[in-house]
Amino acid sequence: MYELPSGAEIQAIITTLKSSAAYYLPEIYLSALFLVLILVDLIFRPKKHHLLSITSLVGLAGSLWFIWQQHTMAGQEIFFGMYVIDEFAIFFKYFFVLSGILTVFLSMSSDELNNRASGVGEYYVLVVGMVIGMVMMASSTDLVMIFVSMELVSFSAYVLTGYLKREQRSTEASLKYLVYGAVSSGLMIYGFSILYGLTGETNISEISSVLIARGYDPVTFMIASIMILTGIGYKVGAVPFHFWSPDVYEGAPIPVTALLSVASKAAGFALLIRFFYVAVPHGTEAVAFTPGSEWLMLLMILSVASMIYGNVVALWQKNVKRLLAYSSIAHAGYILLGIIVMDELGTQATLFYMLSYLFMNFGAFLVAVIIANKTGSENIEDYRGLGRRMPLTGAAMTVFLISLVGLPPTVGFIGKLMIFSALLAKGSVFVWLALIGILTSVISLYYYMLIPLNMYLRESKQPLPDTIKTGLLPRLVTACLMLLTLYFGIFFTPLSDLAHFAVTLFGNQLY
Amino acid sequence: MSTSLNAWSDALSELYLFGLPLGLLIIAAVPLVFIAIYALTYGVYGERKISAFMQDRLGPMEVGKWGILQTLADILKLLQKEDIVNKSADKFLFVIGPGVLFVGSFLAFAVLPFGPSFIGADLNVGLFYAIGIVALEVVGILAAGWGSNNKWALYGAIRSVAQIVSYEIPAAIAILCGAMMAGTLSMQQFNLLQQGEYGFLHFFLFQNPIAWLPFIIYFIASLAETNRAPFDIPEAESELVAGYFTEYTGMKFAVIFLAEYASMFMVSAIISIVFLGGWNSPLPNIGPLLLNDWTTGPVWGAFWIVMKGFFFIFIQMWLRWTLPRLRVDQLMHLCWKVLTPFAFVAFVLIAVWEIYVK
Amino acid sequence: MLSLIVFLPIIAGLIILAVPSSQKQIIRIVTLLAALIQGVLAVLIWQGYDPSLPGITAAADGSLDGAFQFVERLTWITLDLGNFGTLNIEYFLGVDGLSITMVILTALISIIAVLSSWTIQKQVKGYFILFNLLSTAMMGCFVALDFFLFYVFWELMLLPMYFLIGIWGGPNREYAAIKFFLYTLFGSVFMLLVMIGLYFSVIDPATGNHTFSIVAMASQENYLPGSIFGPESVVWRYAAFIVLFIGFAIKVPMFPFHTWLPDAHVEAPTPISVILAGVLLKLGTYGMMRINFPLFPEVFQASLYVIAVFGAINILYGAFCALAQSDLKKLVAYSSISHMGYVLLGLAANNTEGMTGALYQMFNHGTITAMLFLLVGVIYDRAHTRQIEKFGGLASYMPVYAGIVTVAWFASLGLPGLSGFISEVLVFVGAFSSELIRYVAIVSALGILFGAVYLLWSLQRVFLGKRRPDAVYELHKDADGNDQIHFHDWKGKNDLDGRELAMLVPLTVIVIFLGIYPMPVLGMITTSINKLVEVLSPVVLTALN
Amino acid sequence: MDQTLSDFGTVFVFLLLGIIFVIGGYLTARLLRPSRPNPEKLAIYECGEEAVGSAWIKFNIRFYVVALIFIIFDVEVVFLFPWATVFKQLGAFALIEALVFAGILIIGLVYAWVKGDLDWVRPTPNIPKMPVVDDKEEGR
Amino acid sequence: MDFFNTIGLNHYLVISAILFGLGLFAIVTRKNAIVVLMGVELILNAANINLLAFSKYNGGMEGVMFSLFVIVLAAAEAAIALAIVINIYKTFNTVDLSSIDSLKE
Repeated sequence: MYELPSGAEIQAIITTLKSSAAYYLPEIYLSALFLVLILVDLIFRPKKHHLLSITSLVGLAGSLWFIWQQHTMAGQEIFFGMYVIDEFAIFFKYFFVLSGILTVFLSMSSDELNNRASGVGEYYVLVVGMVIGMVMMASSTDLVMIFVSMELVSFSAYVLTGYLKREQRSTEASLKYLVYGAVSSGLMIYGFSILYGLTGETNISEISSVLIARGYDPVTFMIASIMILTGIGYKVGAVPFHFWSPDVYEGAPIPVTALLSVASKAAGFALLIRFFYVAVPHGTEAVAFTPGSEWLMLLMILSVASMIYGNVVALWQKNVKRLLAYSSIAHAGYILLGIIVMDELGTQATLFYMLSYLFMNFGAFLVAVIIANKTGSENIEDYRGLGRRMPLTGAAMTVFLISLVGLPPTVGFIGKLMIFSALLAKGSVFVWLALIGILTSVISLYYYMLIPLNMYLRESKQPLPDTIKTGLLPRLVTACLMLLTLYFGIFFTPLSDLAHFAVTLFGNQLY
Repeated sequence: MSTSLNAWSDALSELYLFGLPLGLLIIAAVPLVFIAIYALTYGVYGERKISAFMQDRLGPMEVGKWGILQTLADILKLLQKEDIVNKSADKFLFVIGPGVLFVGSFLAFAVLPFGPSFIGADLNVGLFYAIGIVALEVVGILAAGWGSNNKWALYGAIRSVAQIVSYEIPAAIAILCGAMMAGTLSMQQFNLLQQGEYGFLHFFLFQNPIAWLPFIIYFIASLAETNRAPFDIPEAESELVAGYFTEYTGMKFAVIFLAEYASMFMVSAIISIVFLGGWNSPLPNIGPLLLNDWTTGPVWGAFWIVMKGFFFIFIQMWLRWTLPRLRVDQLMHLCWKVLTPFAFVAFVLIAVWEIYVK
Repeated sequence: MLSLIVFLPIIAGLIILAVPSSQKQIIRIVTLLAALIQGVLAVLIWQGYDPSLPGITAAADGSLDGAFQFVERLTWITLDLGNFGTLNIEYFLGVDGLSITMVILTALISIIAVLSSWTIQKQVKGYFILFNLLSTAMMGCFVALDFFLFYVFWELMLLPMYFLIGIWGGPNREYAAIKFFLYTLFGSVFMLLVMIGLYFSVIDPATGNHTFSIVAMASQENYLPGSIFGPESVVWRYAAFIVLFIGFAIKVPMFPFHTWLPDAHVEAPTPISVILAGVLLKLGTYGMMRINFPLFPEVFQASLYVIAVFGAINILYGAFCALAQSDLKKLVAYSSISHMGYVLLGLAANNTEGMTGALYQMFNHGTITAMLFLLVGVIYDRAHTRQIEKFGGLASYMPVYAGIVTVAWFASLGLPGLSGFISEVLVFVGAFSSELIRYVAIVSALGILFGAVYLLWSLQRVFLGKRRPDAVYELHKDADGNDQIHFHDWKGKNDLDGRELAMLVPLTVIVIFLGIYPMPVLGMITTSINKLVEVLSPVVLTALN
Repeated sequence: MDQTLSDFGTVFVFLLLGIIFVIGGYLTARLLRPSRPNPEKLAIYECGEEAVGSAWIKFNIRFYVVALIFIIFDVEVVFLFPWATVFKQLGAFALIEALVFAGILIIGLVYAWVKGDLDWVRPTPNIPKMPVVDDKEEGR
Repeated sequence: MDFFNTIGLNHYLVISAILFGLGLFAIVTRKNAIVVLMGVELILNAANINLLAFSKYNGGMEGVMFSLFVIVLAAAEAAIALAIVINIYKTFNTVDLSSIDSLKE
């Protein structure tokens, strides 16, 4: 049935593989780090987490160097077009490694993890594993690679979510994450199989050209699209694929929640952008019945539903993590707005928004970690009176939340500004989307402000000491994140240029 | 290549009667008949006799000369024995368990080359298929144990499954080593590669000094995979009555037994094919004595492979009465901490050998 | 100069950050110093201001030299937007007639508010940091000429205000704070969309790039045809105007968006009420004059009548509500709504008199209302209540206080000789001279009547007559046989003490002086107002054609 | 098309034959055998004792662990099979790749080993203690 | 004979669709976590059948390769799922999805 390739062909394949490996160094390095961490855990059996966390910190930081090297290689397709290196991917590689580093910081500060009886052996390994998966997601241009990398992320995330296995809620969260994740990835893979059937290709750019050249049955394509969107939508946590996120965010250890809500979401968006822009044939304008407009319609529905649902339901939340979960659903909606615009500016805005989300959300979760360490609670009620007692933490939290609302002078404001700019730059077509975005962000103010409200305006029922001391490291990281949030809110050129620079897929400018 | 060799069976396979692939059915029936006969004679009777000799007793002597008709009597007994399905059993699983067990091991025979020109289906992934399909037994065992709704049966089934799946790892890696040496997964191809005028010297076992390692690993693992002593804790009669088939009587019991013997032969055949040349004659041509040529041919092929299989079955029986039964922890220790690492070692060594030395 | 005046408070805030929170006095003094320097700078700016330059738009040749003064223009942010060219956000400050008065007012009110904050005891450090932040934001709003910068300052005001009301406010502070926050944010987020839309519609003639510069936006020839707010896209221009108007009207606050104001005022501590009434409300009308109207003049022309009606409603509604209040502070708050209605009415007149009156009214209202709130604060400090019926006959026992109260009250109701009179007169002159809104003006004039009623009535109930039976203070005979007042829990001087006098006397002087000789203010603003009227009017001709 | 079956068609015939054989065996036995059930006969056989409780006993967690490890290893080995057939043509580079792959697998094994997931509970001889009066001991 | 010889693409697709439907049905209707996960496996296998069928009829090896990866990842997923479900059973004493709801909706 299938012929084995001839000797010359095999040699060609091997040559390709060899040359590709040189372009694959960050991933190889990270995988090596993954193994090294396992070995460190096995050999030293550290009682404390320091050895592991510092190893992973140094390791992750080291990977930045490898990613830096890739700037010179941008525009390469490797492994027979299954994998690409372009500025877009490199941007996300930085992003994921950075979020990995921040997660490690968060984990180092988190008592719920460090007080775990059986140690944190696999924890950092899995974090690194998740980073690898996400890094690969950003570069994948082949359905197989997309699937594999996505599952790598998911698997690590399932385990990380349930990492506090003595705690009921953590276990439950991991089950829910698993069940929803398994179902959506199953649907996605079925969608992939249909797409493969339509085109006979697994490379997404090939798929696009075959679809354009050969034409396709819109209904079949729509079904496949919805299924694929289920998988990606699950990753980004957009309505209606969001069911897992509140429970998982609440149950998971806080650093994991942060990682899930920022990095894993961003990975989903990276994939969505690449897939949507490359694989799906579309016109440049959002006109009905042009190819690809069905995707646009789907995305619009997703985005609007996410913004409204996330922001409205968040109003009733009592648990900080849960509140942030709904807020992250809402933010998925905002980010989708940028993708819907489908042009350079939109993508740039999307990337910028994700960067800003990285700072502010990690910051907010870090504060949640610090407070959970001190009070043992994640309930907003228990934040009462903390603002005065933990001045830095309280101020930082306020800044992060203001940024999440999207008020100046924070980076979150610039993110929203760019998203809306991208929408309005298209003329009046998308004004209604911008309006919904604006209105929902006003709603969001109310629930975000609940936290400062409790921290500053209300006094706790239990007597608290006058000042609450926090560790040096968490304070340092919080302060850094706060200053970055503010600094990039005022001087956002570097971030924005970075995002702009990254709007190149396959070495070509989009559009 | 294989098609020309398969001419005989090809001709048969193209025989259609009334639109049914009758020729194929005949081909398929041959292994079935073989299993039945071998199980009755060598399997049941032979095992009894061999164990009797080893223990210095006579074994069955009553029915027929030297008890030679004993198995026939057993069959008759089983056929007319009351079929008891206990009242709390899961009827469906209980009934289907033995069937799955048997079909699983029988399906493996589809790729077993009985000779240069007789093979059911010469799949290009035959070896892989064989070890894969044999794993279907696990399902049967579990169904049987679960369906019985009996503590001993369930426990036996669980133990059995754990054991089979555990030993599947070293077994699979050992087979992988064989596949690396051959560079193919086709069973027939394996045989052809080990063909040659110097007989046994062409066998992989003797072609490669490291091949002994996977050979031994696979042999040990195959013992465990067929729940043979000393790895027969799943049916340790002193603890678990009879393991997963405690509740079975009559024909179902017979089917289970048939399946067990079938898989015994299957693993023995696989080890002979992978390491010992399958249907190739082990005899070398020595000068004018063309022993190899003389003992090569379709019938000879069948003879050799059956003999090699029987030889390993003999060893299995021999071991049964020689070695004490392992405890569960020892069993797992052996599998995961001895066999698997060594299997990896073998894998690495063979890989290096095949590329750099040979 | 302008940068310094804007960022001085922030610098003070940073210094305070380094001061340990136990050193309350140092913290206060640092803030006061910053405010005083701000005042000095404001005076310097005032001195250096050339009232002959109009501002509002760039000069005819497109340069800024003939228009704005004290201009500071730096490239703040340059973004590469690919196909959309580069995004230029400028750090662009400058003053013209519209803003110069407001800058002075802000500096003045800041000093007063710092003094008034002296009594704050709770979390002093946090308070003054937020106060300084607020101060910067207010000042920034008035001098920013880049829409983006304006917006940043505009939003920056919300958060400190939220906390200042929320932490240091009265019993119902949470509700008031979040209500304030939500209302004003609701107004301003739409401004964001309009701002972005404007960016894509306007070209800076000097560079040919899109720009956020308000100055460029104020010239209609800079709008790109075919863009979202281009000349021919009438619907979007109307929508933008309405959205902006609502955004600013919430701040004013204009009926029906006013409901946050009484709550906020009642709950806010005195200095914050002063700032709120004295400066923040002005931002709404300032925004209209600076941004809303000049950018969409033809829409403004079309909606004059509506604006006037809303102004009248504000005047009357505020007055009626004030009439019904028993809480002195709430009364002042509603009077504030009423007085901001005059500003709206003056704007709707769309002529030099009306506009001048409106701007002058903004300034006067700033000083007068600040006085009113301070005075309410004085009595609240002593009596811990603001219920009108809990007082009575205070004039006999606190003569100085009563005297200043009388000045403030009369200024508020527009008694000739006090500053309020002149601005109200100007507003009405303007309104009557406009054919369109003449009848609206006549109806609004009733507001003066009601204003007199509620102000005089409250004055009478609180200060005249004798102590009421259920009053919150006792009377003692002192050695001379005169009645001396005694408040529970009040250790300080019964009548005004030095600090309070320091706050109130300058304001009183200003109110009286500007009532007699308004030219220092009017002189500064007339050129700009004329220019504004000019910018707003020619379009109406084309629109009528 | 031609009349021959594909290779897997042959396998299918084997499958059919196997099923037919089993069903045939069952049917033959049914014809021959007696059927006289009684409650005793239908009870579960547990060494002659009355069966107590359900067969749903708690299994040692190790069984599941073994299953988990097996799945991973087995699936990984599956990947090596296609490679094994062609690795001689592919040469050293592919060898290194496969060794890395196997190395990761081995690290996995080591991991499970060190973490104690491969240790089956050893039967501890249950030596009855002398009834010494020791409250602490009894407290356990 | 036709049955054996004329199996075309559609046969595979129908089988796959049936499997997919069954899987989806199990996921939607069943409360038992294990059964739901088995439903997922059905879907994955349905996708595999699709991939292999398309691979055979479209030509090219991508589908085969893809299905290999799907199988592997399905196995890995099963392993993780089993571990999590065991943990759930230890914590909650049930694997019924509807009764595991300590986290409020």
